[in-house]
Amino acid sequence: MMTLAIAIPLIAAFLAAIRKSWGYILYAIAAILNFILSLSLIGAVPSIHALGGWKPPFGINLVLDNASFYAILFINAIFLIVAVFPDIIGKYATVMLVLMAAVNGFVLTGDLFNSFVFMEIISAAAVIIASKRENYYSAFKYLIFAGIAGSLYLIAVIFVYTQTGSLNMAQAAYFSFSQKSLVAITTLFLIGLGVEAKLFPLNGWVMGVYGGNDLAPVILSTAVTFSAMYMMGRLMITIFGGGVLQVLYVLALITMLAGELAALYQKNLLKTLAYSSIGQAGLVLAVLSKGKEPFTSLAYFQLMNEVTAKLVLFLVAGYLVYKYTNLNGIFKSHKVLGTAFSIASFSLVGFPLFAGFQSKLRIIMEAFKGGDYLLPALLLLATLIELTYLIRWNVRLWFEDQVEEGEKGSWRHGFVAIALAIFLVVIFFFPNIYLAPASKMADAITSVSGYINIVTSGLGGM
Amino acid sequence: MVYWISIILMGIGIYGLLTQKNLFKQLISLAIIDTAVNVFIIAAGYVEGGKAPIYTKALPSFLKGAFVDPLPQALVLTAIVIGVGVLALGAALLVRVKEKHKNLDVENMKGVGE
Amino acid sequence: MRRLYAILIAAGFVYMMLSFLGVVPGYGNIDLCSRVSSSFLLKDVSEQNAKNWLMAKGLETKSIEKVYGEKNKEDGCANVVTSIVVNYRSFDTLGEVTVLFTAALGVGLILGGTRRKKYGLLPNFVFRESTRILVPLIILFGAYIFVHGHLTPGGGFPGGTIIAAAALLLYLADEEFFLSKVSTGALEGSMGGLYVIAGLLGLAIGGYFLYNFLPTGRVGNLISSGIVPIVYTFIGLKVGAELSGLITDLHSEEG
Amino acid sequence: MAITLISILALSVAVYFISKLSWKVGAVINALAGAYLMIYLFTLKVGSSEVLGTLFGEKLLLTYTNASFYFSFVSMLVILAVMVFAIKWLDSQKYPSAFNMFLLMMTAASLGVFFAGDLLTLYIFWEIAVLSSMLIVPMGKKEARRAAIIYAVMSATGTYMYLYASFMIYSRYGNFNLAEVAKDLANDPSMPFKVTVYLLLAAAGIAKSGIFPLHTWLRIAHGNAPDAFSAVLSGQLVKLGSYVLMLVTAFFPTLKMFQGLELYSKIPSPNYFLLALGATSIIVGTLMAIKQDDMKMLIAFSSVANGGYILVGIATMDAIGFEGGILHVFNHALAAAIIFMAFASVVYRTHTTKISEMGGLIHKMPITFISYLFAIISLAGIPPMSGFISKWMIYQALVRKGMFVTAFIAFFGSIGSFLYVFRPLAGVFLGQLPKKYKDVKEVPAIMWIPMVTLVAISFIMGVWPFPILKPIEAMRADFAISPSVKIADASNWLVRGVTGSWNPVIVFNLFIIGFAIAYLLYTLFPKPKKVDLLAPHKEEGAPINIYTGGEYIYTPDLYQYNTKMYAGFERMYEKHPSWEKVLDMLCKFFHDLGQLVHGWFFRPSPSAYAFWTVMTLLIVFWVRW
Repeated sequence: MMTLAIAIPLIAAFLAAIRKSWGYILYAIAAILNFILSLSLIGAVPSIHALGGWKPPFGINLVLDNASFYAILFINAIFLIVAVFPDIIGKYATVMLVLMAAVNGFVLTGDLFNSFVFMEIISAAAVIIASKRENYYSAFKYLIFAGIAGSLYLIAVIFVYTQTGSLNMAQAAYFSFSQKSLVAITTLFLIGLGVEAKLFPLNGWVMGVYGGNDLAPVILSTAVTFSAMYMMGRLMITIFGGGVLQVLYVLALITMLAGELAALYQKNLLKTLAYSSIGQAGLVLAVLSKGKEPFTSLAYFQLMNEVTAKLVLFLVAGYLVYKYTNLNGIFKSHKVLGTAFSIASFSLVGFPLFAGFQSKLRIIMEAFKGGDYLLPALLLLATLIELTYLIRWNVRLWFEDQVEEGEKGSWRHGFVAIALAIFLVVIFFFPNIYLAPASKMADAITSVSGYINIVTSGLGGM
Repeated sequence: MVYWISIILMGIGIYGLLTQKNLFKQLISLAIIDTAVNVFIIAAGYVEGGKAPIYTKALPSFLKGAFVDPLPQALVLTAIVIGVGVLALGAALLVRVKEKHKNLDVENMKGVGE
Repeated sequence: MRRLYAILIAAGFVYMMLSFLGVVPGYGNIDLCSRVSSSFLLKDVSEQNAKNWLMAKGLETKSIEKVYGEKNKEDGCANVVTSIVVNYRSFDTLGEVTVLFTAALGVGLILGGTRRKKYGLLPNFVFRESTRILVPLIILFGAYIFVHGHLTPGGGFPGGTIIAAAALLLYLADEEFFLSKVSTGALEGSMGGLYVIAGLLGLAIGGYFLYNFLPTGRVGNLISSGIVPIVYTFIGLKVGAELSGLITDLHSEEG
Repeated sequence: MAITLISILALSVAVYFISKLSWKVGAVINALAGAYLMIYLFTLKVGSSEVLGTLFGEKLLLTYTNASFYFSFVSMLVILAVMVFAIKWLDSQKYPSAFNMFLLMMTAASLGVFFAGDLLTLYIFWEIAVLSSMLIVPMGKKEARRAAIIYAVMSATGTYMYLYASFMIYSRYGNFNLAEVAKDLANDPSMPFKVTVYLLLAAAGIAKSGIFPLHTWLRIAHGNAPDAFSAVLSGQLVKLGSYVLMLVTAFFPTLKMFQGLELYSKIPSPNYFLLALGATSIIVGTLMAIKQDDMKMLIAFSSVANGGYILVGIATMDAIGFEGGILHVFNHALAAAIIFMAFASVVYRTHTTKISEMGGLIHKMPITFISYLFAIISLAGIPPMSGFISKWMIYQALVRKGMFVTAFIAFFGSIGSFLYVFRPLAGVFLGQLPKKYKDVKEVPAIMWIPMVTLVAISFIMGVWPFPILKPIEAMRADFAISPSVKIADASNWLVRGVTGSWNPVIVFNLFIIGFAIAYLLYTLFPKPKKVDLLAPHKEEGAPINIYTGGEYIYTPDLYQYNTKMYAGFERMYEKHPSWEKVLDMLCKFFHDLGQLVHGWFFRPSPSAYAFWTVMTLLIVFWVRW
């Protein structure tokens, strides 16, 4: 069943290539089907699907455990939400379908080379999406970055193959690498994944790509980031535990501060938010790099909160930036969008009553429990900077004297943005909506033997 | 030896990326790195004295050392196609970059502020 | 100065990779029995105890068996690379096809021309006329390559590329020639769709996506190895259409 | 308590939609809710506690103490007055619905801060209060947009330090509960930990109540916020900071915690540090207030100075000093609220806040004038208003402790306050009435009634301060600060100090007698004649044959006596070092850092990307191989 999550969007993409005008409708159908499918997969957890009937480690297998299940559920939900906006998707529906298939495949796959292939599809699709609105140079820079990263990722995969004799993740997880080969492999993987995961200093592309059009940030900063973070946890914790986690920690902390500082400097709304998402990615990676249980679940919790908030922010920002040239006081004409934007940004900062509070404070608390005094201090400093620029934008968009005449807003944007914003408030009161999946994900990510067991016991299953 | 060649090729590609100011040359450097990785993969599957892994009348059965590792070759096939895709995409982007920014030289491009 | 630094950095990279090489077995000096490919070569994947493999217990050593000319040897491909590409790791190939598809799509979206770009260079008579003779031959050769993918070196990708070369030749030989994007798009879309449908048929019949549900025949025969030649035909046509479309996009302009 | 707070928070959102229909109804609902909360405070039993909910496995506790009652009462007094005031005043505002919503939200949140029984609850309500008040500020003048950002950042600086300290405490004691933490801190052997936690916690209070290093937001935020909201900011919100400062210095047994760190007069050095900050604030606030031409900024700086008084009083940890500091909370809250409301009334009619542009409004707005007059008497600490008593108590403590420098600063601040409160009095209400304001009327009753009520309360508490001293005494007993000493002696009409006692009733009688005599003399002597500023000219701005020093006068406005009123005094510290500039430099530093990061890592060409990728790879390799 789980292959359908990849097959449905893929076949839809091929069909869309036959008739361009079917694109959006096919995308909408595929998004709905995929979401329903991923919901229905809950009965199949945990299981594997050996493609072509060739058992792992010989063939490629898809692994559906708690981690990948919740990841694809979340990702497909985002694709479904984006399906509400035909005007954003436009002629990029086919690419979006490919991206959907690739992200699902990237999350589900239990094979290293296969994950490389899907990563390349993701970056190719992302480059195309990034080139929307004539943003060619940024897209090209992203392509170069993704190309280097892909090469390094591939070398790492080959290193694993020469060591273990197969490309299977479970076998790599079982295999006891020598310290040196572990370092070599994880270093290469770190750089390879670091580009998608926006690790410092591999995140130079983010500003240009997220800041260049309205589609790229909406989907790349949410679904693709989520899959990259999932893979980061999967590879760095489950498969190659240890390795270069400390290095990741340090780099992630720098990422956090660098992203927020650059956002403070930035004068363009979309680019500010792009930098902000770098900062947030740094936070998630820093927590993830602890590699232990409460941290891992909090990292994913924070990631979910951040992604939800960012989706709202980028939707609103992308909508407004390309509608008006001067944004001063524009929320006076778009009150609903403005409210959603404010709620999402407050959630990002971590004000009480909003979802971000739950995750950020838990992270601080757990860090203190673990005796780490540095992470909370830097986190609070980053939050302070984040608060500065987000409040600055909020004040500017709400209270500055309006320069341009406001037009009638789009109800789709208003509805989706405000619904997600309310959802962020709901999460503050019922954090388990996100926290329970996140901790299940984290359990699956941190349990190496559990992962191997799923693959071995699932041999011959669907 | 082949390992060395591939790694030196990677170094050349990186040197190209670092020094070239022309975007197309950078894309070519990326392609060089891709190729180098492919060479590396093939090298990782080489067996001393092995033949191409195709059963023929002359080689009807699996003998130790008779064939090279077929898996890396399959992987390379995939990697090459991916490289082609990336290259085509990059070239297409560059056509548009040239139209929009008038030049492919990083230092002479117009309208690339911020 | 910049070049010196670049050399230093590149040298650092080379040094690092050389250090990493220490963990890789020496060139040409590998034991295939410790790798999964030995099973691909022996075509005994379904007989292997996968659990033992996963637990790194190694291969169950088997006596040397004749493969060529035998019946019902798993997938029945004489070309083991093809058997990996289209059978054992067919899913990768689906992804690979998708990459190419995405790239073609992207080039179409980015360049998106609707009219043939004219260079103002008239190709000479010999070239134009010989192209007419060559193109069918090239296409035939391409078809041969992907139909025989499971027996000889080659397969869908080289075959498709050769077909696209024919299209390129036509573009070079004729200023007016312009492939309709609708036709290439329809071809690649339908071929890709057929590939996925073949996979889904496998799911329906055998319970596994991309399952090889046809009889595999005798190793070395043209009609053998189940869906492999069929899939390779799909791939060949798809790649041919895609690359032709790509060439079309590169030779087109808006207007 | 929990249900009330949450339902008020929910009501605040409802108020927004009601206000959308009619903001007047919303404002009335606000005022009713405020009145309800005021009554509700008296129905609560001191010592009762309630669980609000659980967060991260910790109970969120609400505890009602004497301190909660006192601070909530003062807050509600101010807020209720402003809410009533706003019913009419809001028609001059652009965002009445949002104002109503955020004001009510802030009210509930501030009460939550005062009720909080643990550090986390306090933080949550604190953030809500900051957020909601921060969103009202930019509704004011143009400069207010920037003010809101500065306010948010400064406040967050303190708050995050507080949060860090809270979690330090939690990771050490496994507890957020204030009472438990106080006990644990008293027995903790690690001095560096205690000092760190103490200072970090105090940072929130310092930022909020505008104590020296983090005081700059007060000027810009109070000065530019919507006029009536400045009353809440200065009268109530700043007191949240005082509450936290009181918690960390008095509720946490600092004397016991910092045993062995006594610096001077038995005051431990961390407390002394805060005291020094408070003293600095008095100087800075006073001197800067004297300079201001904008009346709201002037009072904003006076809030800095008065925050300093409160901190100095509390940080002495002396019975009378503590009570003085806490009583000053009440006095300053009322005085500041009245003053800002009076200003709001003036602005409501004249649409300007520049002192030099006004004058003579006493004839047009007598009730506002009277309110302002009484408020500044209280603020400057002149008997018989209540402001005198608290300042007197603080002086008593300082003198008894022998802290002459601080005492001198306090006296200096007091004298300075005469100067600065007189400036708006003279400039706005006295003197010549500019022609453009000749049609100005007194504000409507709904606006002056709250002012006058507050004046009456302040006045009565000045004459008979014992009702308000009672909860303060109870607080002092709770915190066990020299419990044997009794200060408020209602049966003898005495407030007992160290060097003597204060009998407010007698003083009041003496004042009444003096005032009666003065009034008698005033009526007996011939009335002064009203003349124009530049006597013979006929029309404003068109002087005929007026010259002085051999030159004709073309700009009579500059000869208005309230233009550069204290120029002579100001000249003495003209070239003072500016803390705001230091903070600006800090901002610039971060900004430049951002630019650096942007320019180095995010902007460049693909070559640079390759460079960073390889460099990272090499660094990781170098570190780990």
